[in-house]
Amino acid sequence: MNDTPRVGVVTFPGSLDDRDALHAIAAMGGTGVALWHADHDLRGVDAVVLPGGFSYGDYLRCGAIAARAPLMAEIRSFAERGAPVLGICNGFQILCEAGLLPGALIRNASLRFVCEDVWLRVETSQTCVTAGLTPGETIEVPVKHGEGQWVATSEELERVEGDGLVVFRYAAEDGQLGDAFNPNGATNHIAGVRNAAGNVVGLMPHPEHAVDPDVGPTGGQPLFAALFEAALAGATA
Amino acid sequence: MSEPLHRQLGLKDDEQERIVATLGREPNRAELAMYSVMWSEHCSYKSSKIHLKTLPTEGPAVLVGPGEDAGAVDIGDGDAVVFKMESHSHPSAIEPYQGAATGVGGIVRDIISMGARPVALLDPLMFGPLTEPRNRWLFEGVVAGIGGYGNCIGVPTVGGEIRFAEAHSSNPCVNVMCVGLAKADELVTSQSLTPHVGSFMVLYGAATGRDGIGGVSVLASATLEEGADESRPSVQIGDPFAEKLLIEASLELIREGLLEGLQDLGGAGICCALSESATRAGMGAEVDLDVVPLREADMEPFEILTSESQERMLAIVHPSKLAAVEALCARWGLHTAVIATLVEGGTLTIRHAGEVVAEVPARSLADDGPEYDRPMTAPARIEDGGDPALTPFEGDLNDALRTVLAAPGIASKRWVWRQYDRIVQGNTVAGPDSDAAVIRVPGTLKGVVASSDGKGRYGRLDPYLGAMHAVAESARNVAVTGAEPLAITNCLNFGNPERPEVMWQFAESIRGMRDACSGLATPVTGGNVSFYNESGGSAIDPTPVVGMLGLLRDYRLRVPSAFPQAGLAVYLLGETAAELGGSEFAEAVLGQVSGMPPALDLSKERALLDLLVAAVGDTLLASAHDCGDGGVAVALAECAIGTGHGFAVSIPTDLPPHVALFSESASRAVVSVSPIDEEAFRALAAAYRVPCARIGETGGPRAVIDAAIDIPVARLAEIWETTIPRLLGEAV
Amino acid sequence: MTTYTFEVLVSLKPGLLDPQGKAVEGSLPAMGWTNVSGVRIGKHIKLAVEAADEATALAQVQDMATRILSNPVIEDFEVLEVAAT
Amino acid sequence: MTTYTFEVLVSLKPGLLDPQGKAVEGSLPAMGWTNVSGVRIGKHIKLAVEAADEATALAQVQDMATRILSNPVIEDFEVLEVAAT
Ligand SMILES: Nc1ncnc2c1ncn2[C@@H]1O[C@H](COP(=O)(O)OP(=O)(O)O)[C@@H](O)[C@H]1O
Ligand SMILES: [Mg+2]
Repeated sequence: MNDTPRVGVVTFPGSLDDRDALHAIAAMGGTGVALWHADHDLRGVDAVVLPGGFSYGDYLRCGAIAARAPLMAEIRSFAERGAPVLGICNGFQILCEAGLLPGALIRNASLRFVCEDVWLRVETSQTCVTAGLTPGETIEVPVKHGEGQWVATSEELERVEGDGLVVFRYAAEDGQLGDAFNPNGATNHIAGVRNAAGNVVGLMPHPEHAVDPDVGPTGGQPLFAALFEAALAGATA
Repeated sequence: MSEPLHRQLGLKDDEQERIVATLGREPNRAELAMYSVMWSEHCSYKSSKIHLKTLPTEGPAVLVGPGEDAGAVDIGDGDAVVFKMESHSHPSAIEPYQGAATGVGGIVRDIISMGARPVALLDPLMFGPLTEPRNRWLFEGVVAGIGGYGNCIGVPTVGGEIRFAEAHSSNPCVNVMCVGLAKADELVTSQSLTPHVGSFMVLYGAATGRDGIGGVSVLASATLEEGADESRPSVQIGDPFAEKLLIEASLELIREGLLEGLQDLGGAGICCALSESATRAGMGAEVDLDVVPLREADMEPFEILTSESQERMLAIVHPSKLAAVEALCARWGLHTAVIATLVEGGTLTIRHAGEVVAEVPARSLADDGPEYDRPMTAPARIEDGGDPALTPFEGDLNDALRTVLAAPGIASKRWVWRQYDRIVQGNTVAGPDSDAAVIRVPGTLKGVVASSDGKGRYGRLDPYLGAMHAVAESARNVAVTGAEPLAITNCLNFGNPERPEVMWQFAESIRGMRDACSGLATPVTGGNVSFYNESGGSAIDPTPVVGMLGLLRDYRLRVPSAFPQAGLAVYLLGETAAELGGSEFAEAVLGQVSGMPPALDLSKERALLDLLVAAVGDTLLASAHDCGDGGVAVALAECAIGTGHGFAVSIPTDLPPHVALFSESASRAVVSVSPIDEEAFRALAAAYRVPCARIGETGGPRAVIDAAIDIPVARLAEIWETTIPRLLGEAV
Repeated sequence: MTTYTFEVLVSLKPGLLDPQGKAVEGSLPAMGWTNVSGVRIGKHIKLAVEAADEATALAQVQDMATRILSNPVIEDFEVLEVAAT
Repeated sequence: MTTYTFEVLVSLKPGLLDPQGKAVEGSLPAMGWTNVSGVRIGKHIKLAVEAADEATALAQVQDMATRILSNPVIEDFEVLEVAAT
């Protein structure tokens, strides 16, 4: 009966890649559901995507104002129930600001916005988006952000690394790490992290812009496939 | 004794007399301010109108020509493309980040006000040499500002160009083009909607502050001089977040059928929007300035009327739809204010604090401004260096190629476009690393193709030819992707029109644009004139920038510009003559900007364009790249740099090698063809009567041209990629 | 009711690298200033609060600074009272 | 040589739109704070200068503030001396 997952995509004022995420979900065979920041209703979705963009202009700090939106209270309890939540770019920033993911994202080391395709090395398959991938494997996905440098205090960094919360690192195509492959100066080349349970994941790169070979790379496909699996598993559970 | 008020506001004595004649009395302060902004060069086009009228504006694809907020062309199936280009050069010279950012905001609102969703931005820019710290500051600030605004509103920046010339040190030029998509029957024009007497004019978006008060006259219509400090407080700060909300709310208002008219607020602010909207409706309006939301409480009527605060729109709304409009705007967090009611007759009656502060015919502001046929004089021909093709050249040709590739105008602009979100909206089939950008139309296989080009150096030597080349090159850039060029918009960047030489350059450029657009069947749907790019004693080269729009029936056919693999046949299309006048080689290697620009034969150009479109349609081409600045040597190098596939070619010619390599003869392209398609391609070229020479093959790690050039492609790539970062002092 | 004006200074926690500060510091020698160090760039937020008394106003600003004006994960803040009118 | 520590406060000129301040102010009511107004967000820059005396140090910071730390076209600044060590 319910074999296409219902995946919600939240629109905040200033969200930009919300439509793109809905398209990617549809292209991958899911059912996208538009969610509105000011509502208190997740419309019965099985998974939530917080899309990229510049919510509230990224004024003050990126993601700061959106993290306090009404719908975020619902998303918090949704996440606490173990349901899959994926934050992309601004969505990642929002999840960090909301305290659902460790660390924070600050200005790129270059101080410049950067838009380019990068390679990501998968660090764990214990998450709602990497279940189908093998650690060490690399995928190609674009980044586009001005504030994507992931940082944390040294204690927090130790915990994140120690507990295996890093999901993706910027890398060369063969998985090698190095500053040349790190577009924003992120600490330890961290591109994405998860919560302890692995059901909440955030990353700066844009998997929703990496599903259609006519307009970009395809490294985002396995992420959506895994997210759908997780969504269906939660829906039947 | 101080000057009379009208002169301080930039109005000439005869213009003042004209106002008195219109009103039948002396204008008051607010009225004088309104006329001064509406009759400024920037808003009234008083010096350029008489020439602009001669441009071809009609064609089978044109849905909306000049006169509306932006032009529109038909791309079939009920889809329309809306596009327009505008300058924001003077504000950018003072505060590059905000100047460029608000330039993006302004052109985007023009597109929205047509009812179209903005889908792409292009940014033709001109700066002084990057060896100067101030030019670097301007360059970095402008690029950051365009990215800062464009990225934040979710419109991809997919193309543009950057040229460098000394005169731009004190006069940087910032042009921005925006492309939008709409359903043809949903376009918002003065024809498509019918406002009613009694309908409201609703101002929505940002509050009004003292931004750019008199900006149109002070910033855009007077030459910048040292101590431009007085105009400084009027710099405007952009709020891209507010613009994003405006985009979404406006498109929803139109989709829901809630509007009887829509106009953006740009130069001359409320005054311009009110008078143009009322004039288009054929009505007048009762205006109440007391309800305009203000950022500063104590603003005077003239300030409220002429403020250029950004991120505002004016809608005409039937009273029965007002509540729905207010609710929709509130949902997007936007303020609304009913600032006027349409009335019969043509008078704008403006009240403030209970008193009438202005009472003028709307049309006299919007349409009946002055029009000048300014004197023109052809300058004495500058015979400085003669024809560079006659200058003996004994140097090493490998060195010459390296020098030309490292010229900042030729070198890679990756440093720039890496800072632009080129992929948001998910439809960017080809971005800035292509000769023209290709944006797919959602839900279809169609690709909208856009390129922007200006030819300052050619314009300096011959403004007529310079303008023609700008049109031809942009058409070629569109055609090499496989798209048919449809129509253009433009931004005309010139010096002070009150100088007869500048006016002559302008008229000649218009004549060139007219002839080229007629010859290539690409009518002009709109544009923008930027005069007074003249300070520090030097005027810029006459630089009409052309924004060409084309249509690719199936975006999947798009042909890349670089060689996709080894083992392909390389063809040079078109003829090469000894034409180095105004060329990159002559400037970069010989240090000469002299002679005449290359000739341009429009029938040959058109044959080439048609051949390219046909060949791509028949999937005969593996790659296609136009031969432009730097000639065939640079074109071949760029084809190789893009993918790393080298080539070995031999160019049959009677010309001296350096002329053959670097001549910028028009109407040429370099294409690669897979061996199985060669016969069919040659037959097609013959059918279109385009000279077609098989010059060699792709493959190997080196770029080899006869005995003249032999360099590893990796070395060429390094030179081409590192020039701009190096000039900016970055470790590379 | 009285209007209290405050300034809130927000800065990155000491251990964290400040990319803006670093860039500014790096650009100074080229302009002839070789004697500058420790450049850190934070935020300076001004705002006015209406409240019955100063203690209430201050408590609210502290609360706002913790909950939205700063991100305690990476930032510290300081609240200064400027005036009461 | 002595090290002088300064703070430079950079703010948008009074009449100019402050989009950041506006957005923050607009978000506060939804968080329950309806009594806040006049939010303006500027920069707070800390730095240390080595100089022979205080006047030299201060003059240099003023110069730096005009030429690189702020853009006088749209911003004002204020220099505060913090300490000499
Ligand atoms: N300011 C810019 N912004 C975005 N893209 C740019 C800019 N300048 C150049 N480009 C891109 O770089 C490519 C090469 O530019 P240019 O050498 O001017 O092309 P052409 O000579 O074919 O017109 C083009 O695709 C153009 O869109
Ligand atoms: Mg070029």
